[in-house]
Amino acid sequence: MDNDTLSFGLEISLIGMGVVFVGLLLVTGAITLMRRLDERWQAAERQGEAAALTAAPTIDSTTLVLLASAAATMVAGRHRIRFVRRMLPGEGAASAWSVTGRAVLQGSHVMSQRPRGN
Amino acid sequence: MDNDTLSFGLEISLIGMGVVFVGLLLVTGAITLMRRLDERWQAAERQGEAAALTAAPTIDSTTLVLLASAAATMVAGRHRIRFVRRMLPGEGAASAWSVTGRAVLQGSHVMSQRPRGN
Amino acid sequence: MDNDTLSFGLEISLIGMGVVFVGLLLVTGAITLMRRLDERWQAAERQGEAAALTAAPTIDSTTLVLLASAAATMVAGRHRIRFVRRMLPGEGAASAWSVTGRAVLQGSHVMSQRPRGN
Amino acid sequence: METLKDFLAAGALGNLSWGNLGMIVAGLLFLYLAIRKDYEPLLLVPIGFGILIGNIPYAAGMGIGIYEPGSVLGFLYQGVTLGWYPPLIFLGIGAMTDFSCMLSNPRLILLGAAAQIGIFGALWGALWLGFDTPHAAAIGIIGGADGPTAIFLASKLAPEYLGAIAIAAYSYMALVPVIQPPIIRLLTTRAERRIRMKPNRPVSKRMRILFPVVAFLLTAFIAPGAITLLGMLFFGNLLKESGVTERLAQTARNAFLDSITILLGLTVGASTQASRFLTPTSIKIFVLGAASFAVATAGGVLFAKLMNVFSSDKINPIIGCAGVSAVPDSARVAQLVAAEEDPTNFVIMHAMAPNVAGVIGSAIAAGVLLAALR
Amino acid sequence: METLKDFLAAGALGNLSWGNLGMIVAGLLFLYLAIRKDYEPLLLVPIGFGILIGNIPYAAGMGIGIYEPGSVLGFLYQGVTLGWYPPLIFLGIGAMTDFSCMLSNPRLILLGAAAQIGIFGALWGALWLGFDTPHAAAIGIIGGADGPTAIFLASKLAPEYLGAIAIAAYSYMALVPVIQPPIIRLLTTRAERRIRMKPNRPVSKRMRILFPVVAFLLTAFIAPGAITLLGMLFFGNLLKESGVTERLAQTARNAFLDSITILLGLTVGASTQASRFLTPTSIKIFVLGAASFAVATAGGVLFAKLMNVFSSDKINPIIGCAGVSAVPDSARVAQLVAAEEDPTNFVIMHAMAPNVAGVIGSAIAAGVLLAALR
Amino acid sequence: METLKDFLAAGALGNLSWGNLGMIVAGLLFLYLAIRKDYEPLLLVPIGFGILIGNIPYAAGMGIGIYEPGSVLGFLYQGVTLGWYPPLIFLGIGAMTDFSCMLSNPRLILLGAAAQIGIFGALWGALWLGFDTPHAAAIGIIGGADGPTAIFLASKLAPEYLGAIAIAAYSYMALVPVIQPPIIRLLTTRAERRIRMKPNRPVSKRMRILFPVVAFLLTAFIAPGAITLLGMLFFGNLLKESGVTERLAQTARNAFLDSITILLGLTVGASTQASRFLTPTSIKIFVLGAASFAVATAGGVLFAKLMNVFSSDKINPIIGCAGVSAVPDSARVAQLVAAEEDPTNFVIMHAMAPNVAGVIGSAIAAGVLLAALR
Ligand code: NA
Ligand code: NA
Ligand code: NA
Repeated sequence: MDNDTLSFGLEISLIGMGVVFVGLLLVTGAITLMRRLDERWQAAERQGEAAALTAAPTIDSTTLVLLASAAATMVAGRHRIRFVRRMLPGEGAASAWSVTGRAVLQGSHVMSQRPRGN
Repeated sequence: MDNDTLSFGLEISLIGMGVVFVGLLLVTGAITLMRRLDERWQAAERQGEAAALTAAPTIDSTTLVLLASAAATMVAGRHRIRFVRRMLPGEGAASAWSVTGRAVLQGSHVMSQRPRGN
Repeated sequence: MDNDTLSFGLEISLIGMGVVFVGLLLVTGAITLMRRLDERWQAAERQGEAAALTAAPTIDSTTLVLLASAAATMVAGRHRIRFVRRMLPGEGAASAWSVTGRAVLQGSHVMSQRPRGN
Repeated sequence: METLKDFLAAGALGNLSWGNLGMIVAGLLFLYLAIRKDYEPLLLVPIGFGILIGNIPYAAGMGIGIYEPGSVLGFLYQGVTLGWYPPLIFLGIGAMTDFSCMLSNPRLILLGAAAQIGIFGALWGALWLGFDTPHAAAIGIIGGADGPTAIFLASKLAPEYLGAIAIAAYSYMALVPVIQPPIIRLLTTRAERRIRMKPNRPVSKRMRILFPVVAFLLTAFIAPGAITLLGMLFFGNLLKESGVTERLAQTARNAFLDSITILLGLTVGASTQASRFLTPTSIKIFVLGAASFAVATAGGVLFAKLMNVFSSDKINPIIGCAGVSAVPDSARVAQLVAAEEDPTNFVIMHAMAPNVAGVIGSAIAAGVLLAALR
Repeated sequence: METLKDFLAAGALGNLSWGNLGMIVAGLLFLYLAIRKDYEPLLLVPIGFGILIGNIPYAAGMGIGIYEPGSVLGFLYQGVTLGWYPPLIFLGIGAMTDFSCMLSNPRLILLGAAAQIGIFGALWGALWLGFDTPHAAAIGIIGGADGPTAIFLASKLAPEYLGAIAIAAYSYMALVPVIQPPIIRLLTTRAERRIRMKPNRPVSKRMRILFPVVAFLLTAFIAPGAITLLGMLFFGNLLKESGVTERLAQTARNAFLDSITILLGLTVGASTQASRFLTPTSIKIFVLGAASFAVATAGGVLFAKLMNVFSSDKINPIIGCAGVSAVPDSARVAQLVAAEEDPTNFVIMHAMAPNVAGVIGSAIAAGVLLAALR
Repeated sequence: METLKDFLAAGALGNLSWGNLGMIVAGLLFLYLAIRKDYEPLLLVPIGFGILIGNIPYAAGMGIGIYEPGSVLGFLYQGVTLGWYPPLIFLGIGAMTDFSCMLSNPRLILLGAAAQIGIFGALWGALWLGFDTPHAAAIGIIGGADGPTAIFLASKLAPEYLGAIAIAAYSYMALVPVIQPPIIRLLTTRAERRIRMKPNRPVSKRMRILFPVVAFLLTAFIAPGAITLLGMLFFGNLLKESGVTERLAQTARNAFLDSITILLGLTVGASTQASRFLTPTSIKIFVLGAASFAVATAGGVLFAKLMNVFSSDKINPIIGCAGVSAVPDSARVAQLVAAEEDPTNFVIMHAMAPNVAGVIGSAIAAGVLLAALR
């Protein structure tokens, strides 16, 4: 086994370890920097949270609209809301399509409250 | 850019919109027709439902058989049923193979009630 | 349709059924043998179980360590444990990576009990 | 106007055939049986809708059809033609099946062996009808009453008949409640059908873990041609029973199995284009398939009676019918027929043993045929 | 030292270009819009991160890049280039969508037809800008506001513009809340926007089961080119509604749909390498795409007003905007615009009808273009 | 009789070899370690059973074997040979991993860098044993203690040794509880092992969202060869942390990850056919692999001691062993060794930082080797 190979191996080892360290040092530095910025942001956040606690909506707008519309239809049709279905986690994720699913799903529940065939 | 292309574009646009409208009109018509038929069927259904409420089985035949067989084995072996496991939704779906799973699963529960090694 | 084909068909049928029977007979034999051995093992087991009932840990070591470490951190930081999250079955399976997930997840819960930004 | 003409020529009306209409009706029938009659819906709904998709007439060259190069359906159909859907389905099935019925009553396994006579009966019949040997073997495997096994073997030995063989296998599996009872009644006396069997013995966790490993080694050594199917079946079962890989078993029997089932059913259905499917050969295949189910049922039942000659601990011959597999329908058939004679006699737990043994038996038979004819 | 030089030459710094930097900024913008503004996150997060992956500069020949033979990204990208991701996504979408809004108010379906004018408007514009016909058709389909349909058609008619077309389609779908309201207000009077519509009628389970089968047969017969997309959409919906295949529908709309969405979004994003993506053509495509969305919205709204001329039971023309699909965002836009005028007026349930009808309409249009130009 | 002879000749008995028997015993050992000893069961059960499947003897030509064209196993094995299973596994791992341990204590990341010395130590040893450079690099990566990274690099640089490299990597990952403790004790004083570290600081949601994006850009710019692995890892993590794509993350870390894990483990196991696997080279590879784990462990521990020289805030050098990754086993080893000295000292949360950093470090190293040698 000749020396060139080994020296090449040495060279690539040095480069390799060098790049690994440089790369992870950059990550370390970036994290440290981000933490600094984050401290400030968090201050702002804490105040925001205080406000949020009073203001923040607990369900997304679509659902809200739907429940409202459901309620409205109820009233229009003089019916009571039998139940409001909780979202399953799977569905709960803000998937455009699952929202559809939910939208129309809930809609149809609303509808199905009305006496059949009228 | 020559006229042929544009006229071809016009032609394909007309055909395209035409087909889209024809297709969706057919769907609209079909739905309207289906609604008509459905009205009648529903009448029949409503009576059926009334009957069903009293008659309808709440678990599928296999499960029924299995519970019965479980019970039978219990009696035969003079044991009490410790629990009857509810189907999980995943398993609950009428999959041929999951039914197997359930069948034998429940069976083995029954068996495992019997004192070991006899 | 010539005789060779049919005789070949007969031959392959005999071989086929033969192999199927030999194969499943071997399985039958193996099971019967295993049952024998199992009887003995079970005897040993039953005693083991008795012991186990008193000794057996109900959560895996990592989780234990983590809860302890959580607790430790609590004490260190003079905080109370607000909750200990139950593993979900999916995560619960002893997946190396899900254990990580759990490990660090719980760790971060522990951390997030500490007042922000200190 | 040219364009409009071309478009209409490319359209359904320009390519309509009676065959397509017939197949569409067949597809609707499948959907009806699945949804209203609850015949194997997880298989018949995808297959039925696939038949509709495959028989909408159109002009070739759009890259739509399942047999057109570069089409999406053709791409998904490769799982069938290259034969890798079936083993993946067996993986999920293994992760779902509890073999303890077999473990607690091993001698019943032999009923699952006897029922494989249906395979070779149909094979012989096919030779007699003039099919060449590989094709005859692929047709015979319909008698195994296992969709995946049938598709796997057909994809290797008779690709040109794959559609007919798969549809026949799945159709008759859905129809076991119709096919088997008369045969059972014909071959058994009332007294035999009233035989009560001892309840099953318990099975330890250790046995359940050892079984898939031991059974795989034994069967694969005997019939290496079955390595792919049996390997996946027993691997899936080990994932289920090992107790340390539950999350893998969960995925294998749910998301994984369902995804493959959807794609396999849909593409098998779509492969039944009238022009290729409606042939005299297909009719022969369906006739042979029906015969193979009948022979298999008879084989299982008669072998049970034979075993009773030599054993004092009697077997209720009804459960022999479960040896054809078609899991779990044929085991349910056994229970229903038994209940007719004595509503308090529960044979389904015993019937599950030949039922799952029949799956292994068919896979072994497929391995032998593959080894001998490939 | 040679090695070090080579390594640096192979590295990012050795291959950096302003284009890459620009695209990386664009990718970060996508992520910002998705995560902070919640614009279609399930699409924009994968696409945005994919843009980052696709624009890290490197020396060719390492088998890394999505366009390099044998690369992993290239392998995953085949689902896009061969066009089989989109139909599989439609399968999941079908298993997720409830069509009863359409069934309870069928005439609203026509709004979904009218909005397809955006497709052909953009097609014509593209011809006018000098694109040849197949490319123009692929660009026009952006107006369908359906990512999968756009990718499917582009992969067949204009593979070289696939990236730009897909990114344009998804970007504008995310931007409907910005694009549509002004157009709606421009084309409708305050009185029209305050129109209240009758609540929907109930829909029986039977109707829901029959619909996907009937609708598939009708639309596929009219436009066989749409068989692949519509077949998967309605098949998925039948799995959902049949009541006997719930476990398949579950998998189709969850694990199955999510997996394909991840891979499609990531690879579409990664296909936007600056060197290929930042061209004058891409800019033209984005301009035409914006126009097509505007035309489509106008088409839906104006057709609603037209229908009101002939019908006593008035339609609130706002919901015409939902005909472009971009489900369900455009339906939500309709609701929000309506609520501005009258907070107690809930049109979203009505808007869902043209919304889902628009998906079918775009697929039909794609089928026509495929049949005429392939 | 001919047929019978042929059949037996095609069978296991006709092709039995001591090598196969030896490998079967090895496979059973893997299953025992996984099921009874709970050593990485999610990897060793599929690999162990795969070894059984791959070593059932049979006659070639049946299209069964993983190396036979057109076989199902060969088809599934492409995910390994083309190297696309590993990145998909990294996607799921990213969606499962919480990096906040690293974020709350960034300097510990360097321990994950130091441990990569094991890779280059083994590389050098391999060159010294006469392997050519690409092969030596592929063998060295075993020291990364990351199955997917090892398979990915080996598939590009040393396909012929892929099986041995993968099996070695996974075996030693399962054996870290055996390999590491003595080395740790050898290199640390009792006092050092009793060092207590400050509890971690909290990490905000924003940091968790920014991290995958920033870390990907930095590392990918430095080592573009790692784009595929790091891109998938950080993309998966963004899906998890973004808060708006939870359903995608759910699928990625469950059904998606499990499915790929099953197929990768099974096919890697099946690729160990005795005739190809039992060679002197494989033995060399296993020896070098063991050495690389030892060197990597030592590297991590010694670097921690080095850092203590320059920092007043002391690190418990035990956690250096976690830098080899093998997540999370080596972090658990650190905890156990620490608990021996002081049962009330909990270092596992700190050990997780170098543990996950080691994954990134190995991917970077793989990227460098790929760029330099491909
Ligand atoms: Na069978
Ligand atoms: Na549309
Ligand atoms: Na590592």
